Amino acid sequence: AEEITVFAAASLTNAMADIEARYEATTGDAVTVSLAGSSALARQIIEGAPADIFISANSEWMDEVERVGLVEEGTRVDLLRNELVLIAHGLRAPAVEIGPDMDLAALLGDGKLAMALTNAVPAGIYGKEALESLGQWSAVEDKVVQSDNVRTALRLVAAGEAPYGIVYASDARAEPDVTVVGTFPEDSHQPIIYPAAGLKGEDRPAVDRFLEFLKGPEAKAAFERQGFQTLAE
Amino acid sequence: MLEVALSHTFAGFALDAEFTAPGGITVLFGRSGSGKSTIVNALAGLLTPQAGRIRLDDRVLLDTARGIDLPPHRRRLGAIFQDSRLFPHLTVSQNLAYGAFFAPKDAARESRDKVVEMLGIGHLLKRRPSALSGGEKQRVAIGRALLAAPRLILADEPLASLDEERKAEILPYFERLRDEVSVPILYVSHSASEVARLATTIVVVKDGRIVRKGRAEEVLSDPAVLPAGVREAGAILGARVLRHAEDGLTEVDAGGTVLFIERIDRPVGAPLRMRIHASDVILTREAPSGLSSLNMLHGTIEEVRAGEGADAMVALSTGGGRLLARLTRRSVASLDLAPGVAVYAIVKSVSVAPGDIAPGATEEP
Amino acid sequence: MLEVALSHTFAGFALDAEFTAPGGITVLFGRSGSGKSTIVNALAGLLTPQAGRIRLDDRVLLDTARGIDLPPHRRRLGAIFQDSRLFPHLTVSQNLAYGAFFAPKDAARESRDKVVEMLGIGHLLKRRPSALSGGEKQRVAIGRALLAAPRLILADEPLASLDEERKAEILPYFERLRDEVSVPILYVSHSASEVARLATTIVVVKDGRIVRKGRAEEVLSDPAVLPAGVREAGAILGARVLRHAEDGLTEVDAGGTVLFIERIDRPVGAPLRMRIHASDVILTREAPSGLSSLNMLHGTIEEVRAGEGADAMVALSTGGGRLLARLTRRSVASLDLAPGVAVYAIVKSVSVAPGDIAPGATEEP
Amino acid sequence: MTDWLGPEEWQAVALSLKVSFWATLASLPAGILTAFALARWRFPGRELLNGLVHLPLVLPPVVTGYLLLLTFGRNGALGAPLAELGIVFAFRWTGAALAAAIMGFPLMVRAIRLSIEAIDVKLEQAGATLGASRPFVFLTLTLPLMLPGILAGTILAFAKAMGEFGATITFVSNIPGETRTIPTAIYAFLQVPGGESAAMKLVLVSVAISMLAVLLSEAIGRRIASRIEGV
Amino acid sequence: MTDWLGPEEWQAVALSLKVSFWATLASLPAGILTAFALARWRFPGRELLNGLVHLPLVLPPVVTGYLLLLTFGRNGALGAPLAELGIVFAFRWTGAALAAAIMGFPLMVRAIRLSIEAIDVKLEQAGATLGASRPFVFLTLTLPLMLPGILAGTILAFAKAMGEFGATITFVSNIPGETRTIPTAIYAFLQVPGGESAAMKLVLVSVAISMLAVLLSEAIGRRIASRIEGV
Ligand SMILES: Nc1ncnc2c1ncn2[C@@H]1O[C@H](COP(=O)(O)OP(=O)(O)OP(=O)(O)O)[C@@H](O)[C@H]1O
Ligand SMILES: Nc1ncnc2c1ncn2[C@@H]1O[C@H](COP(=O)(O)OP(=O)(O)OP(=O)(O)O)[C@@H](O)[C@H]1O
Ligand code: MOO
Ligand SMILES: [Mg+2]
Ligand SMILES: [Mg+2]
Repeated sequence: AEEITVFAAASLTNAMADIEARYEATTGDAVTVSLAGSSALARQIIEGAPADIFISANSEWMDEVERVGLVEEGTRVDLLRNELVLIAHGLRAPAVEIGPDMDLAALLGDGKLAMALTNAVPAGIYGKEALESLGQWSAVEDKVVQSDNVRTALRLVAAGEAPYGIVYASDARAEPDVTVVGTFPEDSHQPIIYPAAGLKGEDRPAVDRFLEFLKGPEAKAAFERQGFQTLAE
Repeated sequence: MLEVALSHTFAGFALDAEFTAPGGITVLFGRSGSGKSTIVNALAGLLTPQAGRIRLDDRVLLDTARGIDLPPHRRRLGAIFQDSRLFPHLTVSQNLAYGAFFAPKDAARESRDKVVEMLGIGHLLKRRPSALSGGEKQRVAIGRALLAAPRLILADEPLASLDEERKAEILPYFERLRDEVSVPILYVSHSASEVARLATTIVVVKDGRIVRKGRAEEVLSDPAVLPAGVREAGAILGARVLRHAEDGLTEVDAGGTVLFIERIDRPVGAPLRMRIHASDVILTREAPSGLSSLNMLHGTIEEVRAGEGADAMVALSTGGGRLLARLTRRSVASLDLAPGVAVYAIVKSVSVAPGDIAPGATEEP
Repeated sequence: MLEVALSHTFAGFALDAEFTAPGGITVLFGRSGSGKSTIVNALAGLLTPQAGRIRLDDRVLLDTARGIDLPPHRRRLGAIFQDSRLFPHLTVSQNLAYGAFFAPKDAARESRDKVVEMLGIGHLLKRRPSALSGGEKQRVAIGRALLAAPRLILADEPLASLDEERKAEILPYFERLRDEVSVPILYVSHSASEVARLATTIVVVKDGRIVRKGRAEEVLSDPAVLPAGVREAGAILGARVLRHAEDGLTEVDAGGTVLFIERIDRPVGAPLRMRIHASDVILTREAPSGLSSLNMLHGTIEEVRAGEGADAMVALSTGGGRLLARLTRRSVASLDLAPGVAVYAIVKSVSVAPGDIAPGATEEP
Repeated sequence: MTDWLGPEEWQAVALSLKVSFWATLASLPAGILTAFALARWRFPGRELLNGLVHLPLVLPPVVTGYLLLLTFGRNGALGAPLAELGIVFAFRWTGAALAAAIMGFPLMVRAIRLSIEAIDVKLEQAGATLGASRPFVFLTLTLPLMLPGILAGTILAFAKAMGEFGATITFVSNIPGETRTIPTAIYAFLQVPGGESAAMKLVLVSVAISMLAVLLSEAIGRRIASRIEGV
Repeated sequence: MTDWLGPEEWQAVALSLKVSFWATLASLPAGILTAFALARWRFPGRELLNGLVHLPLVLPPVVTGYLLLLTFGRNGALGAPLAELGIVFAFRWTGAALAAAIMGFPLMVRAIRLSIEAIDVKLEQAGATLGASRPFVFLTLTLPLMLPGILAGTILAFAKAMGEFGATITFVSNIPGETRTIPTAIYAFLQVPGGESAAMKLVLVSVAISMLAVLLSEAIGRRIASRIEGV
C-alpha cells in the first residue's frame, strides 16, 4: 500500500470523494486529495507541491504544467467533458431555444446574467465564447455579472439575485432552486475538457494504478453521477 | 447654604459625614486619607455614595432616598482637583475657555484677563499642559474652575503645589471670592495656615467622620482638634499707613497705636488689614521696657477661653480692633487674666508677614 | 558631594544652573515654574540638558562635553516625583519591592518594615494605587525611593500633598537620613518651613538661574532671598524632659534653664531637640516680669548680622545652645545690641510646635 | 504612465479608491459608536455584539459575502425593503463598499476601543464638573483623546478595503466600472496562465496607494501625539 | 455529537485550532517587537517597515498566498535554504500557520502599538530611576501596561487565523489533515451542489469557537483593566 496525493479542481469535490473511497477500498493505497482552483493548484505544482496527480478543470493550466516539464510523459489524458447550460431561477422556468435567434437581452429584461469571470475562469471564458459565437454578447455584455467561480454564479441565480446564469451542467444538476432552460451547442465554444496527468517524481506504481482507476468503470460511474461526461477509454 | 450628609464604604474605609457649609469658605480639614477627596467627589457628582443627601440652597443635588442624583454637569460646582486634570489636547487658553463656554450666559463671572493676571499664567496661554510645571498646572486648573461661573467652588488642596509667594498671591483671591463674590467655597486643605487664613467655617474630618465643625474662631481655639494649626489662629487689625521709615520699616496707625511692620509697598494713608497670629502675641500687665519688640497695643480683655490642653485663648479689644492671644493656662493663672483686665499686647513686627497684609479696609472697625 | 552644572532651554524658558550639594540635605528652593523640576529631571537622567556636567562623589553621571550620559538606572538616584508615579498595575507592596529588587545586594538600606511603619502605609500594602488618596500615594512613592538604596535621594516636593501631622512624622525621617544614613538628599521645596527645618544647604532658583546658594543659616538670614521664609529661621536647643505638669505643660531643662512646652509624650529624662524660630524670640536686656510668656533664657550675644532689609539676625549662646533671634534693625539699635552683650531671650512656650521636637540628643552641646 | 495600465485597470483603481474611501468613511460613525458602547456601556447583549463584530474576521470571506447576499441582496431580508426606499446594494459599487466596510469593521472597532479604554476617565469627569453635558464631554474630550485609535482604525479599515476580495466578489460579483475593484482585477489576471505580470502592476499600484495612506496617517498621528503629549 | 460532523470535518476543526493557536502564539513576540519598534524607535526604514506590516491587509489574500508560495515554497527564495535546515512550510500545517500569522500580523501590531502609545512614559522613567535597566523596565512595566493591546491583538489575530482562507489555500493548498482548515473545508463544500448545509455546520463550529475566545479575552481584559484601574 502506498500513499499518493491528488490535486484536483474544486468542482470535482463530490466525485473525488466517491472515487477516493472506492479506490482505497480496492487497492489499500491511501489517497490524499487537495481541492482548490485549477490555477492555484497548477502554480503550487510548478512551485514544487508534493502532488502525484493533477486533474485540472481546463487544458490551459495543464498545458502550463506540462510546459514546465512536470507532467510525466504519456500520462496525460482528457478525462472528462462538461456542458455549458443556461439556467434560470425557480423551478418552472420555460425552456429557451439556444441559438443565434434567441433574444437573451430581452429575456433578461433589467435582470442580470450570472457567469464566472469571463476573462479568467474557464466557465466564464467558454460562456463568453459561446455568447459571442451566437451573436448575443454585445447585447448582454452590460448585464453580465461575473463571479470568481461557477458555484458563486449558480448561487446568484439560486438566490434569485440574477434571473439567468451560465454554468456547467454538472453544477446545475443538483441545485434545487434553478432550472436548466437550455444547453449551449457543443460547437458554440471550445470543448470543455478536464485533463488528468501523472506528475514527475519517483516511479511509483500507485500513481499509475490511480490513473488507471480514474479511467475505469467505477470512476466513470462516479463522474457521471455528478453530471460529467467521461472521455477516457 | 450647602447641606451634606453622606455615607459610603470602600473596602477598609467608611465615610459617614454630615455637615453644612453656611457660605463663605468652609474648610474641610483632615489628615491624609481621612476622606476629604471622597467627600469632594461625592459633592461633584463623580461618586454616588451608598446613601446621602446634598442640597445647595434650594436645589437638591442628591437624595439617594428619593432617587435624585443630578449629573455632574447640572450641579455646576467648579471643581479644582488635587491632580490638576487639565485637558492634555487643549492649550492653556482653551482649557480656560472650556468652563467659561458652558457657564450660563447670565452668570456673574470673573473676567478672564483678571483671572489670568492674578494667577500669573499670561505667558503660558499658548502652551499645552505637558509643558507646564506642577504649580503652573494647578494655577491653570484654578483659573478654569473660576471661569466656569460655578454656584459653589470645590477646591481640593488647590494650593498644595504652589510656593508660598504664589500662595500669598492667590489666597487673597479666595478671600475676595468669599467676601465679595459670595460664591460659597468648599476648600479641602491640610495646611493649618490656609485654614486659619481662609476658613469661615471649619469641618474637621478624621477617619471618614466629622469630628468637629463650627465657626472658624471656635474651632481654631481648640488645640485638641488642630494640633498643628493652633499657632496660626489670629485676628485681623485695621490700620493705615503712616510713613515709610528709611530703616526698612513701615509705620502704621492701628486705631491710635503706632505699629511697625516690614516695609510694604502701599502709599501713605492707604488702609490695611493685618493678620496677627494669636501665638505671636505676648501679654503683660505693665508696660514693658527694654524689649526688642517694637509693637505694643493697649487693650482690655474681653474673653478668656481655656482650651482642652495647656492653652488658653484670650481675646482683647484694642484701638485697632479685636486681637487674639494664645497663652498657656499657667500664664493666664499667674498673670490673673480675666475679662475687664487691662493689658499690653506685645507683637513682634516681623511676625506680620507680607502675605497677611491685605489692602483694603477692615470690616471690623 | 554632588556637583551640578546645567544649561537647557525650552521655548520661553532657559535654565542655567550651577551648584554643589556638599552632603546632608540640599534644598532647591524657588517659585513655581522657576526650574526646580527641570533640574531634578536632568539629575535623574530623564532629560539630557543641552550642556552640562553632573558629578556625584567620584562618579561622572553626565558630561555633555565628553559625551558621557549615564542612563537613569545606572545613576541610582532615588527619585520622588511631584506626581507620585506609582506603578498602577502593582500593589503598594509590589511598588515598594520594585526599587528594592534592583538595589545592589550589599547596599546599606532601610528595613522595609521600618519604612512602612514610618510612612503609615501598613494597611495599604495590598491595594493598588488607584485606591489610594493623594497623600497616601505620595507616601508610598517616598517609601519606594527609600527602599531602592539610592546613592542620592532626589525629592521633588515630596510632602506637598501631606497634612501637617504626617509631614511632622516624615520630616524627622529625612532629618535622620541626613544625620545618620548620610545619603545626600536633594530636596525640592517651596515650603519655607520645610526649608528651614531640613536644609543643610540652600540653593535658591529663580527663573532658571541660581540666585543664592550657601549654608542654610546664611541663606536663611537673608530676607531678600526668602521673603516668605524668614520667619522660619531658627536654632536647635538641646534639652531634657524634667516633668509633666498637670496643667498640660511639660517642663524641660535646656542647659540649666527650665523651659515650658506643650505636653509631649516622652519619658522624664529623655533628651529632646527643640527648634526655636528666630522670629519667636524677643530679646530684652533686663529680666522682665509680668509677662505672659513663660520661657526665658539668659545668654550672651555672639553675633549681630544685619540683613538687607529692616531685619537683623542676632545669635546668642545660652545654656541650652546657640539661639537665633530675628529683630528689626531699629530694635538692635535701640537696645544697643552687640557681640558680648548679655540679654534675656523670651520664647513663648506654645511656639515650640510638636513637629519641632525631635527625640534624640542634639549635636550642638 | 497611463499606458502602463490599460483603461480597464485604471477604472479598477479609481473604483477601489472610491469604494475604500466610502467604506471607511461610512463605517466610522458606526465604528466609533460600537467601540464606545463596548468600551463603556454594560448592556444586555453586549457580549453578543462583541462577538458579532468579530464575525467578519472569523468567517471565510466567501461566507460573509454569501450572508451579505442573503441579507442585502434584491430578495434579501433587508435588501428587499431597502430597495423599496431606493437603497440598493446588490451589484452596485455601494455593495462593494458595504462588503469592504463590514470586513474592516472588526479592525476599526478594536483600534478605537483600545483608545477609548486608555482615556483617563478623570478628565471626562473634570469636563462634566465644568458644566459639559455627556454629549459635549464626548465631543470635546473623549473624541479628541481617542483620535489615535480613530486614526489607526481608519487606516486599517482603508487598507482592508483596498485588499478585500472574497466577500466583495461573492456579494456583488465583478462588474467592470461598478464592482470591479483592484483585487478582483488581480484575481482575474491570476486565473489565467501568464497573467502574473499584469497582476503585479495592479499590486504595485495598490501597494503604492496604501503606502501613501499609511504615511499620511503616520504624519497625522505624530501631530495628534505631539498635541496630546506636548510640544 | 461527533456524528453531527464527519471525521474529516472534525479533523479540519482540530487543525484550524492548532493552526490558529500557533499562528497567534508564534507571531506574538514578533508582533510585540514590531509594535514597540514602530511606537518608540526612530530608525531608517521605519516607514517602510510600517508599510510592510500593512501589506497583508492591502493585498488580496490570493496575492499574499502567491507571494508566500514564491518565497517559502520548496523552490522559494527562503523556502529552499530553510528546507536545508529542516524547516519546511510548503504544504505543511506550519505553512498554514505562517499564512494565518502573516494575515493577522497587521491587526496584532496595530493593537499592541496603540497600547504602547497610551503608556505614560513617566512611569517607565520612574522605573529607570529605581535602578531598572531598559530590558527590566520593559518586562516589569511596559509589558504589563500594554497587556490590553496584547490581548486585543491576540484575539484579533486568532479570529483572523480562524477565518483565513485565500492566502492559505493559495500557499499550502487544501490537504486533508495537513492544511485543510475550517475555511478551506467550507470552501470545498461550497464548490459542490448541496454542500451548503455541511458548510454551515462548520461555520457554526467556527463561530462558536471564536465566540468562546472573544468571551475569554473579554474576561481576561476585565481583569487586566481592574488591575490597572483599581479594585
Ligand atoms: N516641555 C516643556 N516645554 C516648554 N516649557 C517647559 C517644558 N517643561 C517645563 N517648561 C517650563 O520650564 C519652566 C520650569 O519648569 P519646572 O517644572 O522645572 O518648574 P518648577 O520649578 O518645578 O515649578 P513647580 O514648583 O511649579 O513644580 C516652567 O516655566 C515651565 O513652564
Ligand atoms: N477606590 C478606592 N477603594 C478603596 N479605598 C479607597 C478608594 N479611594 C479612596 N480610598 C480610601 O479612602 C480613604 C479616603 O480617601 P480620600 O482620597 O478621600 O482621602 P483624603 O482625605 O482626600 O486624603 P489626602 O489628603 O491624602 O488626599 C483613604 O483611606 C483611601 O485609601
Ligand atoms: O473547478 Mo475550478 O478551477 O474552481 O473552475
Ligand atoms: Mg485627597
Ligand atoms: Mg516642579
